[in-house]
Amino acid sequence: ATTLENVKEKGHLQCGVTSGLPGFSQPDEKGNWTGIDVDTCRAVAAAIFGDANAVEFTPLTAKERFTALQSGEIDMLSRNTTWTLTRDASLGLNFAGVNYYDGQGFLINKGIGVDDATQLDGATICIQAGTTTELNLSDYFRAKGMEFKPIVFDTSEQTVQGFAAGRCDVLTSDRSQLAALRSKLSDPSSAKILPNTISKEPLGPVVRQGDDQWFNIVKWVLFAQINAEELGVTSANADDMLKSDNPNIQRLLGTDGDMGAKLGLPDDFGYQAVKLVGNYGEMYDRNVGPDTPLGLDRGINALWTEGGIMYAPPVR
Amino acid sequence: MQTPPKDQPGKKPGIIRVEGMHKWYGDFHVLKDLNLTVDQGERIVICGPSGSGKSTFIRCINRLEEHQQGKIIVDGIELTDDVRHIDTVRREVGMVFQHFNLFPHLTVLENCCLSPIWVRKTPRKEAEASAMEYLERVKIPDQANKFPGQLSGGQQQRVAIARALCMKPKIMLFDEPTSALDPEMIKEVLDVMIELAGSGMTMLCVTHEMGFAKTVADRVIFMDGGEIVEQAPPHEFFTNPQEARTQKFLQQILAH
Amino acid sequence: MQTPPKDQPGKKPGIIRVEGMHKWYGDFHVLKDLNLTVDQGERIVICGPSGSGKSTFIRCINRLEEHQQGKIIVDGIELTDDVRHIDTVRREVGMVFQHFNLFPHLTVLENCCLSPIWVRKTPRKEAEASAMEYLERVKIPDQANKFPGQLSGGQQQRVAIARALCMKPKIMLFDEPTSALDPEMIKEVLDVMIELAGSGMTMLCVTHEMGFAKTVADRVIFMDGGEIVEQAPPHEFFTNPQEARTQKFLQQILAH
Amino acid sequence: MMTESTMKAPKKALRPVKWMRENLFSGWFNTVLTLGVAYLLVTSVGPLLNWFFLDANFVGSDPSACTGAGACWLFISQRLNFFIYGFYPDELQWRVDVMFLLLAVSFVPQFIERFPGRKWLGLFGIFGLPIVGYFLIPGGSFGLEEVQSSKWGGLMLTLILAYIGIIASLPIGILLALGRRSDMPIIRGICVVFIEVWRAVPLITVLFMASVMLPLFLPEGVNFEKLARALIGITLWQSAYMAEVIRGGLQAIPRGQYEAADALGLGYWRKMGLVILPQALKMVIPGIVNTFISLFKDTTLVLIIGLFDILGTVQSTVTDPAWQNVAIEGYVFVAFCFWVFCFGISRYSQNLERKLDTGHKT
Amino acid sequence: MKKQTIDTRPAGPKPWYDPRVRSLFFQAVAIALVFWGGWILVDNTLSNMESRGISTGFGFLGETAGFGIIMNLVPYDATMSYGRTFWVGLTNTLLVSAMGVVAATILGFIIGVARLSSNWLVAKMALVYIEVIRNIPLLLQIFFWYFAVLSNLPSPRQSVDVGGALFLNNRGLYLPDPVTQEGFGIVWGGILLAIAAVVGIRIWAKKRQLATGQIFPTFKVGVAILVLVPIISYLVAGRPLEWDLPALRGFNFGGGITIIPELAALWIALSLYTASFIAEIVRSGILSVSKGQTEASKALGLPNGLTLRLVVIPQAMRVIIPPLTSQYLNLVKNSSLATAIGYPDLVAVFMGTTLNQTGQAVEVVAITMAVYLTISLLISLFMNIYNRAVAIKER
Ligand SMILES: Nc1ncnc2c1ncn2[C@@H]1O[C@H](COP(=O)(O)OP(=O)(O)OP(=O)(O)O)[C@@H](O)[C@H]1O
Ligand SMILES: Nc1ncnc2c1ncn2[C@@H]1O[C@H](COP(=O)(O)OP(=O)(O)OP(=O)(O)O)[C@@H](O)[C@H]1O
Ligand SMILES: NC(=O)CC[C@H](N)C(=O)O
Ligand SMILES: [Mg+2]
Ligand SMILES: [Mg+2]
Repeated sequence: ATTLENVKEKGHLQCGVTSGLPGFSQPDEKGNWTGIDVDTCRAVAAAIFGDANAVEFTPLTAKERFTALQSGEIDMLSRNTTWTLTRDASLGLNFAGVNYYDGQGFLINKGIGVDDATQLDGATICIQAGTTTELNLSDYFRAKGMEFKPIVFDTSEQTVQGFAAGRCDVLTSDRSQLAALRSKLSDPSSAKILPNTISKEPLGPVVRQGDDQWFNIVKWVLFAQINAEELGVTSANADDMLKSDNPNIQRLLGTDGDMGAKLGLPDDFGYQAVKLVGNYGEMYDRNVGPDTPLGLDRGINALWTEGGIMYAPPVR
Repeated sequence: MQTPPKDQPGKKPGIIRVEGMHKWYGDFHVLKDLNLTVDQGERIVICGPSGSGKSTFIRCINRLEEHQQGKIIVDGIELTDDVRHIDTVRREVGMVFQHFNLFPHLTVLENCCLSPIWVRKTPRKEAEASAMEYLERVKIPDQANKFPGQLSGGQQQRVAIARALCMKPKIMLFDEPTSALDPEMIKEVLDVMIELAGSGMTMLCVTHEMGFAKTVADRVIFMDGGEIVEQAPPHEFFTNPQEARTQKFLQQILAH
Repeated sequence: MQTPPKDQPGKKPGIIRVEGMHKWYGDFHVLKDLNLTVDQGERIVICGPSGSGKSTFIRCINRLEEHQQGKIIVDGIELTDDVRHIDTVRREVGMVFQHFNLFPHLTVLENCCLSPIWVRKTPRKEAEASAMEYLERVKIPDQANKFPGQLSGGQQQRVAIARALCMKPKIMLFDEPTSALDPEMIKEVLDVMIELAGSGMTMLCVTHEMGFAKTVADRVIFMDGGEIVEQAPPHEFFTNPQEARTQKFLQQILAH
Repeated sequence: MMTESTMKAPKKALRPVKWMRENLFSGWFNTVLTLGVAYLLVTSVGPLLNWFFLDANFVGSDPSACTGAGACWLFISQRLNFFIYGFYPDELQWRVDVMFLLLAVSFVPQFIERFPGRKWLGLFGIFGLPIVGYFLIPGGSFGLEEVQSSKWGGLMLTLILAYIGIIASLPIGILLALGRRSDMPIIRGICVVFIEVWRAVPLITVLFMASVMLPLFLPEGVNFEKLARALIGITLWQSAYMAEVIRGGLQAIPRGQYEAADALGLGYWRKMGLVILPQALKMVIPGIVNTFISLFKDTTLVLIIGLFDILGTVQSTVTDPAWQNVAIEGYVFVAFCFWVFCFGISRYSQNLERKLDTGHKT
Repeated sequence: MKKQTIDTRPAGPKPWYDPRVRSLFFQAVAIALVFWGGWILVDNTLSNMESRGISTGFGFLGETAGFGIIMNLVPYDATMSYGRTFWVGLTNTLLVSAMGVVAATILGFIIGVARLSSNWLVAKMALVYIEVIRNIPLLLQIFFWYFAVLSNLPSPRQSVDVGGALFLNNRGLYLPDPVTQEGFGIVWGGILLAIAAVVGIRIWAKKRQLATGQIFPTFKVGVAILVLVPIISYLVAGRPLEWDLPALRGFNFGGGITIIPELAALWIALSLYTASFIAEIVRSGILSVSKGQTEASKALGLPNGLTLRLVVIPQAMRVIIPPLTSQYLNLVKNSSLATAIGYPDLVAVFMGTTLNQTGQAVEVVAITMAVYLTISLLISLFMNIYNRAVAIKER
């Protein structure tokens, strides 16, 4: 059976997320998940079922995530996962797009008196197991002829704990996380983020290889959200927009054409995703934008029309 | 080597028939060409030196051991590999072991009721009533609710006898039932057995209690080296043994 | 606390002297005012009903149990808390237990050599030679290299005797050395003990083997309820006991 | 000769001095030991006491109330709800409370001698409780609102895992043990391999397989709850240990018992069920209970596969930046919870052992 | 009464009443079920892997790993292969297991004996230790030693400094590293000589004791030789040893030998936890030696020390060894909890990062399990050999 059939039969989408990373996927005290990665899953659920809550989250460590996806334990992985060639090609996975363009950075303890990554020779570095950051770090230090001691933890939670306990001088991860992780310190002012960015980290949802229909669904739900932002459709005005005579909007919201049917979805999948979850900009602002504790500017994640690189193929 | 013909009514001839029976343990030939016919109501005592195969023989009769050649027919049923036959035969044959082998986790009464309830499917009430009867017969009704561990050896062996009787078996096998007991307890148990013998039950008893043999046995069988060397009524057996081996054995035993 | 004057070469009077000795287990008064003097070479048999304190008494003599009141003087040394005295006394006193208490992880020979080598500091060669002598004396030299678990009960008890003898003790204590044995093995062990008795060793023996008592004992001591009720030479003891309790006990035993 | 009544044991004076001389200061070695240990105790007990109680903060409503140099127990009481129920919805927590209550009602009386109907409560605890729990906790039937297993957590999850694991591992262990003692070489072989393989691998590898790899081995579409899979992993793993414990008991039953049962005409299953197993199980109660206790402790490993048991919930909250350095308090709290249960169970087993002893040890 | 004629009875039972046939049948069914189940699993796995485009095979072991590992006993850097990460993980597992086994054994024996001490206070303390430690989950104890204790250690700049050679901080314990200089061969020679001498003395002393019964203080003399000879040869050779002292370089200590906190926490937790079980084993082992044995030994005049050494301990060991073995096995398996605190053991490195980077879960997990199975089987094998060697001989 195809993944879509399985999901429909189960009645919910099984989505792999982190075990707790503010802004991306984080449960609150009642176990309700929020975050941009979580919203990406919800949008897919909304598109399939017309219900943004028809989704269950499986918290995974970085180490476990690909195995869980490969085995079929989860239907899609939306866990700030970097798109790389190896992952795409030899792990039997397909990346369905990018929901956040990121890069790797360093969070340091101010006490060590360093203000550039090139001064980190000999540093002890806390890092999460099974990530691209682990690999980039090695590359970077080798290229610069420096040494480092990696302290490898299972979860980002633990890396902060190790950093806070003084086990390491530096914590390295995707830049987007550093701010969030810093906010978990009891004295955030004791740490600072170095200006260096040592890698490209395009993060996005992942599905299993071999089911193109499912691949397309996840991909186009995300594109639909990005297109919605570009077209000015938001969750607030989605109902009004149903009456829009812009053909792009009509196709997006399913009032014209059978775009959904081509994917195996209801034709209003775009409407449901935007109505129930929001367009990409809403998703961003709600979870990681300047008004959130993370306070991240759109930067390169702005639409291409606004000087960023967020660019989705047209719904046509 | 044939039983004297019996003609009284009620006595079924040949309730146990062993014909040309052999048994090996691996390469060791324990029982050699045994032939024996026991009539209903007969009381047989088996004796012989240690290792002569007495226990093995008696255990073959309710198939705790398997024989490899010859026939054993108990109450008309031949003992073969057929599980139904084995079960049927075991129901008719009670066994009393040298070391009692009571179930220590059950009370005396429960020990006695186990087989009636689970094998014979007697209602519990009935089974208990009948068990109490047998416990009275072995003179320990007052111990019914104790655990075996709380009884003396003699009492335990009497419970073992009652337990076997509760199955209402046609045949009772005793394997040295008194040899694990202190002298004073031996008497207790022998008394019960003598009484039982009086009631006309078919009994096969391995024992060296020659007094018992003289009192109750219809026949004494002497085994050595896995063979039946001699069988005779007790009077004859003790006063006028035919075989040299028997004579030697009797000398030892009686001198003791 | 002085050795009694020696006036007879060889025969030391009062090699064991027990004076007004009492012992309690918690509040339970096990031994009551015992008085006994044993001369060198004397052979004493202690008997009495179960629980009368025979074992406890004999164990006090090599201080496996502590007494709380009175004196015990062995070979001129009073048994007190002083460890040196205890060690010295134990070197002179051999003990044979009811349950043999052989060391299962050592061969028969090693069992016998343990004390000579480690306590008496005898060279191993010598110790082994002497152990073999004693093993011959108890008639099991051929078992020397077996482990205790591989021997029969009678053989084990004979090893236990040999082991005690290897210390070349002045005094031997036996605590019901035959009661854990089968009848045929009892004879083996008694034979060895009788032979030993003949060699003039001081012996204290708790036993109910009245035959043994009659044959070898110089004195029979009867204990009951923690007291020495009667002591007399065996002839007198068996034919003409003074106390009512002794008479009753003898009746029981002999009727058996 | 003295009469019995006049002689009393010489005063084994119960005076403390005497007791101390015998138990604490007998010989120079013991004296040194005593003094050393006493010194350690005195120097450590004071600060510990201070930290635990005297300088500790118990009341207040937010982290700022934790001022003292001692423990911040406030943290525990503030988060207690989370530690006990995990993400279970507030308004439905009564369902869990009912289960806690039933659990207590069926097992606490087991510690009280002569409590009427004790046995029945115990039986209910073993057979009835799981059934009640099966309907009550997840809901979804009888008009109860459904609560996904992903919302279960805390102490409640720990108890569910341990409880089901314990109840399931015993019968599986028994079957494996019987299989390993079977006359049939192939059955025996299968059981041996099964037992040895499970016993040889670390539990976390088993949990890893159960939690993320299992669907890979199963036909497409066959799938069940992550919680259930963790449970199956733990149960099978422990049942291998259980099997070995029970085998020990089976081996200790003398052959005569088997023969007597045969002679009474009981078949294989009755022989085992009525005669052999009751004795064997009784004999290995300590081993069984130890296996239970280790299973109970091992449930914490589900944390590694992302389930929030009590340790998981605490672990995830001790890093809360609002509370400074509450790691020790958190861990001490969890340690205390586990200790109470484990110690309780082991005490109970010792009790049981003493009571079940029908005096057949000869 | 049943009426039966024996002669017409068939010689053999119908097949389905013959226990032999039945047993064969059950076994055939069982094995068929197992094979069927196994085949289904394998088939599913293969087809699932195929349909999902997961690569298979062990070729990945040769590929470049590209990630760093903090602690390696075999040479390793990020340019080496995944195969090498396996060895790094395995050696780290073996290291912490070996350290744990040694420490837990020593501690366990001490506490087990303390539990039987005549000293009331000592016995009670041992009891408290056992009852507390073994009733608390190991994972919790590991967290405690790691997170709770680590956060209370000073930073490298404020290290606890013992004589400028030994430093303790939240990066670990730093010890001086001996670096041998030219001429150290002489010291090696001295050490070998000392060992040879001690062995020689032992043999000689034993012979002499056998021959004359005199007992030579082998232990004391041996220790003296082992200490003195190497020291003298060291001095004679002109002190050919230099210590590489740890020193603060940049923001970390460099030089010396480091025991990282992950290792320390894991080691401490494993040792303390296992020791509480070993203590109980030791206690019951000693208690299992019957009172009759001690009495017999005393009756032979052996003093307490010798009784313990010659009679009690040899017998107790037989009881102790089998459960002790399973504790060792448990310790090795429990060392896999390393992954919770980032100690790079086999599970953390190989079944963690390597698995994740290569995505070949089935192969990696299979290898990992095979390793643990092998360790288990090897230990059991040795224990069985030992057991057979010391088993009490019986009839
Ligand atoms: N399971 C067995 N395997 C091999 N040989 C056995 C087995 N059981 C018994 N034997 C041997 O078979 C012979 C007969 O044993 P059996 O127990 O029948 O003798 P017995 O006449 O009852 O002797 P006893 O008077 O000592 O009980 C003995 O030599 C014994 O060693
Ligand atoms: N350790 C002990 N604590 C308390 N009471 C004991 C202890 N050992 C023995 N007794 C009691 O002391 C009494 C004398 O015991 P002892 O073993 O000396 O008797 P005995 O004459 O050797 O009897 P038996 O013939 O049965 O061996 C008995 O009543 C026994 O119950
Ligand atoms: N730290 C993380 O959880 C993810 C890191 C990185 N983006 C990766 O995919 O490997
Ligand atoms: Mg026999
Ligand atoms: Mg006695």
